Amino acid sequence: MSDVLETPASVTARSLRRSGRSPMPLRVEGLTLTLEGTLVLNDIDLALADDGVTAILGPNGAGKSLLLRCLHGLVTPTRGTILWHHEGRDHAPDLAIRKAQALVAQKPVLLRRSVLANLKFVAGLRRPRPSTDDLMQALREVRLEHLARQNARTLSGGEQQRLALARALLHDPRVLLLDEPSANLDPASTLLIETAIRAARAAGTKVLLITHDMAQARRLADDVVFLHKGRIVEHTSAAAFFDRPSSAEAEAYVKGDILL
Amino acid sequence: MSDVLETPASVTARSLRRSGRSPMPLRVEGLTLTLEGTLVLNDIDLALADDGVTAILGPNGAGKSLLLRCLHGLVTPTRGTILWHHEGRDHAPDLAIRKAQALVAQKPVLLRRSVLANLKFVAGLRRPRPSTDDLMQALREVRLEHLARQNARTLSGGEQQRLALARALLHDPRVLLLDEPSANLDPASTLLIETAIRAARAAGTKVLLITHDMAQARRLADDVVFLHKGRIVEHTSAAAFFDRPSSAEAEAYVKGDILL
Amino acid sequence: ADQFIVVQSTTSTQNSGLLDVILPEFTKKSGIEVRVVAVGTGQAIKNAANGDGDVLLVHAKPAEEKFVADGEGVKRFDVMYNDFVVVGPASDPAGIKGMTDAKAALAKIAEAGSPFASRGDDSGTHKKEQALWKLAGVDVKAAKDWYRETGSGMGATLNVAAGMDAYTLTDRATWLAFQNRGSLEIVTQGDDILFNQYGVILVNPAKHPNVKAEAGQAFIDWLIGAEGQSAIAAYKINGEQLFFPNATATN
Amino acid sequence: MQDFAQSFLLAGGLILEADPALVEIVLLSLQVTLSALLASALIGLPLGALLAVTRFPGRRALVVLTNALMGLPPVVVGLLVYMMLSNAGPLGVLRLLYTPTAMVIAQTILITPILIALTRQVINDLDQEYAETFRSLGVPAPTAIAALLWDGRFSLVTVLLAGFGRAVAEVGAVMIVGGNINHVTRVMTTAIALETSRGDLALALALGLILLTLALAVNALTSLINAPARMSGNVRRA
Amino acid sequence: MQDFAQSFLLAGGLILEADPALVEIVLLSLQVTLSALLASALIGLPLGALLAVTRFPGRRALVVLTNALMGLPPVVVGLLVYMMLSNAGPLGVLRLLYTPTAMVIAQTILITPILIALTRQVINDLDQEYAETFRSLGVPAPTAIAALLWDGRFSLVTVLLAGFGRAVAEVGAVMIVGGNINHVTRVMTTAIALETSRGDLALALALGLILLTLALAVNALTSLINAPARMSGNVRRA
Ligand SMILES: Nc1ncnc2c1ncn2[C@@H]1O[C@H](COP(=O)(O)OP(=O)(O)OP(=O)(O)O)[C@@H](O)[C@H]1O
Ligand SMILES: Nc1ncnc2c1ncn2[C@@H]1O[C@H](COP(=O)(O)OP(=O)(O)OP(=O)(O)O)[C@@H](O)[C@H]1O
Ligand SMILES: [Mg+2]
Ligand SMILES: [Mg+2]
Repeated sequence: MSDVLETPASVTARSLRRSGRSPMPLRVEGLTLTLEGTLVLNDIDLALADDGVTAILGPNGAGKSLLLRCLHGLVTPTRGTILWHHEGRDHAPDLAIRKAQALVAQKPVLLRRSVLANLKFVAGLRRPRPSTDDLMQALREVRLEHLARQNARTLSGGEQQRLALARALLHDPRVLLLDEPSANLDPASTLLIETAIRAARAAGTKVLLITHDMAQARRLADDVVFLHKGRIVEHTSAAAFFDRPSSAEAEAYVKGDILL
Repeated sequence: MSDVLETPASVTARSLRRSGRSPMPLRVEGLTLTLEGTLVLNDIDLALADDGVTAILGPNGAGKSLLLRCLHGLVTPTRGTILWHHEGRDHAPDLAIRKAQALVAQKPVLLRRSVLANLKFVAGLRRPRPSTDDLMQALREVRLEHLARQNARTLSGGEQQRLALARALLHDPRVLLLDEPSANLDPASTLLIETAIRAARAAGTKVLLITHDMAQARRLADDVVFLHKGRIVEHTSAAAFFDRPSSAEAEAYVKGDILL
Repeated sequence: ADQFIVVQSTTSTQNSGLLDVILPEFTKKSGIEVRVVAVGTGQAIKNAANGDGDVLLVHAKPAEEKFVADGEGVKRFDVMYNDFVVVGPASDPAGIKGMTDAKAALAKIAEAGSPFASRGDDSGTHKKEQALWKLAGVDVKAAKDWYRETGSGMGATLNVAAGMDAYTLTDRATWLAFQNRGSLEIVTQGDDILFNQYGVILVNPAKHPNVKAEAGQAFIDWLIGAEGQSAIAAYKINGEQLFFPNATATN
Repeated sequence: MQDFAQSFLLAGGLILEADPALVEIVLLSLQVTLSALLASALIGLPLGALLAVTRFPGRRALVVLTNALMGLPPVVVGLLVYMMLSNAGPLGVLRLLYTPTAMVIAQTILITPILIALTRQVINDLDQEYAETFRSLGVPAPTAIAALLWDGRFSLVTVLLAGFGRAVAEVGAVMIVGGNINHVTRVMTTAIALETSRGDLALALALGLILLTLALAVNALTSLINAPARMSGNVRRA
Repeated sequence: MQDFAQSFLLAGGLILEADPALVEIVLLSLQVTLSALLASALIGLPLGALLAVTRFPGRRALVVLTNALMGLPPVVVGLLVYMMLSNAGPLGVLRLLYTPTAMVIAQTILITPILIALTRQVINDLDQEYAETFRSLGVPAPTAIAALLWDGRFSLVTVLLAGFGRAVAEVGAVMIVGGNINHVTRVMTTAIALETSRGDLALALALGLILLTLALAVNALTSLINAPARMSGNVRRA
């Protein structure tokens, strides 16, 4: 009874519709974040092109998630500037920026409602408002249509992660921020997500991807930002990073050695 | 500044101390679970030896986590029997069983306290009560000693998962139930966990491991339970499973095809 | 004070401010502190009958006599009197201003259907009011909207009367001390029938062994004695005397 | 002790014979309290959620203020409303004093701070979970508030019941603005106060028991309505 | 309107001159209410948490009952306590009637159901998160309750403040069992009731304002003590 079904062609199609939108490159200078006396992000400088997939790699606790949340405007840095170019001018990560982006958090929070109601809630924020048919289509794309009426809080780990992805894609984002999006996914769903990422990239969506799956990073990334203890140790092309990392830390990390 | 440090030798040592404890094999018959009208576990029969690593594999939503929670006594099945042999007699998964086991859940819940206080809380449940030194040692084993005083809720995803593991090991369990324990871990921490699992196994601890990482399952498992749509499709030795799975579902899953 | 007694009394004695003034004099002389619990007449008598007080000071003679007859109290003494007055809005819709015949005044109120606030709480004042209606030949049970039972104390009822421009019957002491008069003023007074007698009773120690008979009796003796009586007479608001001592047993 | 037994018998008797005077009073109590609760809920739930969700200078002070206003004495509320509604007051022309409407107004003022403060706490706890997601999605404050109130509705029931309890048990305010006028503004609590001052403690207590029975009925009803919904909306897995 | 202005002036004046009679009344109010709150907290917090955590037959009924008891009328509580403590009552020998202790007892009875019901709700929400972990770890109920109360302490502050508010504003119960005896059992609310019945509404309102100021001070103090702790114990990241 196994079956290979629907590569998410419609995800691709939707993403392609979006080409021609204004570019949204990023410039970060001196970004520093101190939480309760701990320096968790340390003088980060970073410039990202407005397309392609940037992988953010680094050991647990390196500061990847916090960096992503800073960039998205969820956490206010202690010092430094974050500037997204958007619709002709530079923005700090404000409401306009957040609305042009979509984040799939490391631990996605779903509303205490049905799966479909979770999407309906997000749909209500968009103009034009997607129809219920659109939402069911979005669920089909992440293979959750059979669970539409189930309470989202009772979904399995992988199902929750897929719902969070569907929610993010519904936002039709200019920049997609993915924090370990396939951590709880089975191999097939992982493929599905990777296909969706490729489709988004092809449609000109910028993707920032945090992952611990080196093979995945190799498959998807155009460039790699390697973070360690709150610092950017390396920022190079993916090819360069995986073939001959210039820092000892990155080399050890890729090999699976413990970094302290 | 990279460094390879301490393979968790002490984890091993502690586990070894435990040999000679009474065996704890499992027998499950006709286990069925219906939640809100949905049949999520369907007539499961299962017998597990009292040692070795059993990998529970299957696509998202197959019922792996719910099965584990049933076995541990967190969810009461609609029908069927679960019997752990323990200290000379058969037990349903009652308090005595839970106390002889330790679960690392898919989304571990940590108390709203410091990292150390989280361990202290669990230590308070044990006789003899582990000293603070013991707890710091446990933290060192999962490389969290530098975060001992931090609020556990502010830990990074991987750090939280490691703390949950330390908490489980502190319980000195006879059976270790691990639900995707390395989902958010960096490669080094994944190695660390795998070493800990091997050490536990060597010391005679039974390990039930849910994972989507096929390579990891291959490295660790003695036998594999393959779950699909709430049914056990296959239960064989790991070697047999990965080389020539007997069911089409398992074959497709291992290949990364979408299962419906 | 090293010793104290509890006096169960009604709100009129407290609201008028009388007790605040005269009690310290007694305490200074005797060393006995007087703790006053000021509640509705019915409640005061009930509390005393439970033995939760040493002395009862109220103004409902029949109920007081029954209290003694039931063996709850030792003996009743007259202490003082004041009088009831009918107060009403300055506009005087019933046209009774200046009347001295209370029952005729009430009859006119009923005839005009002017709002009247009744305490409706079986207090001494309420009982007096009921008696007056009866004399006036008015059946308030059958009355329409104009007759409002507030079911509360004198002060609260005066607040209601002030709030809705109603007539009401009040004791003069409470009225003189009352500040939220609105447009109310005295419209009828001076009828002998409006006489309001206060009595004092020692709660029966034979029945309630905890009663501080000696101290309680000392207070009663003081109150109906020369000092107490003159203290009562001396209490004035705006130059007007509120209570008129009339104890007979001046021993 | 004898009094207690007597009160229970009295209460039972009164309930059984469904004394029309008593029924009138019970119905007015319910009507006034439920009206006040409705008005308070319409004001307090959104405001409480707003306080939980938004951050602005002076918010902390407002939180302290609403918490403190939970200690608003009924008599003071009664006086305030009395002064507003009395003929001499600014709203005297409305002629609302000594009407059930005045009682509703007083109770609304009394319990609104309670609803605000408790709602703020409940919604704050839920918002800890939702806030970042809402921020990421760019959810406007009104939408966020509506979503939080909806998703927190099972916890908010207890908040509403606390408000109901305070209002239905309250006597100081309704006594002053209602006047405890027989057949017009006499409710359970003012009737109890009246019987107490009459010294008829047994009857007062019996009325109190009936009032409690009433509160019990309302609570049981709420619990019944709530139960099936809560079950299917259960947040915890399995 | 003039009345309001007058009341504010009066209140200001009374506070400024720190009238010793007033200070005595204020201190007694605080002492009685805080004692009652302490007693209620010792009873109500564990019981509320117990109701939240345990499952047993009749639990639902108990929850409905405590919710309903939030509507316990103060006058009824006063009467009950009066009947117990009266010389004619079973505890008359203790001679507690018309003492501050009696007032503490009455207020404790009054607010304990409120603390139980609200604590149950708060702890229930937290327990949704912790329950399964505790079950897995084999945490015994008392330990679980202690942990939940501790980890929920910031939310429970609002519950305690609700209890404080109810107690400090309450007049019906303390009036009956305290007797509003000058220098002995006169508290803010009974003083307000007295001035109201004297028709001195401005003074009554002024006392009410002072009572509110008192509640405000207690709340602000709580908030100050709470603030640094809450910050470092913040559950939300960043
Ligand atoms: N409030 C806080 N106070 C102190 N330290 C904090 C706080 N919040 C986060 N940190 C620390 O900041 C570091 C970076 O956290 P972050 O979540 O960004 O890590 P990460 O790189 O995403 O790790 P992972 O791969 O495990 O998800 C961690 O070590 C974490 O413990
Ligand atoms: N209360 C519920 N009502 C209906 N269905 C439920 C309920 N709880 C769980 N399920 C469903 O049961 C199925 C099994 O869930 P479970 O968490 O065991 O999956 P899993 O195999 O662990 O998946 P994953 O790999 O994603 O963690 C899922 O499809 C889930 O949606
Ligand atoms: Mg992270
Ligand atoms: Mg799972």
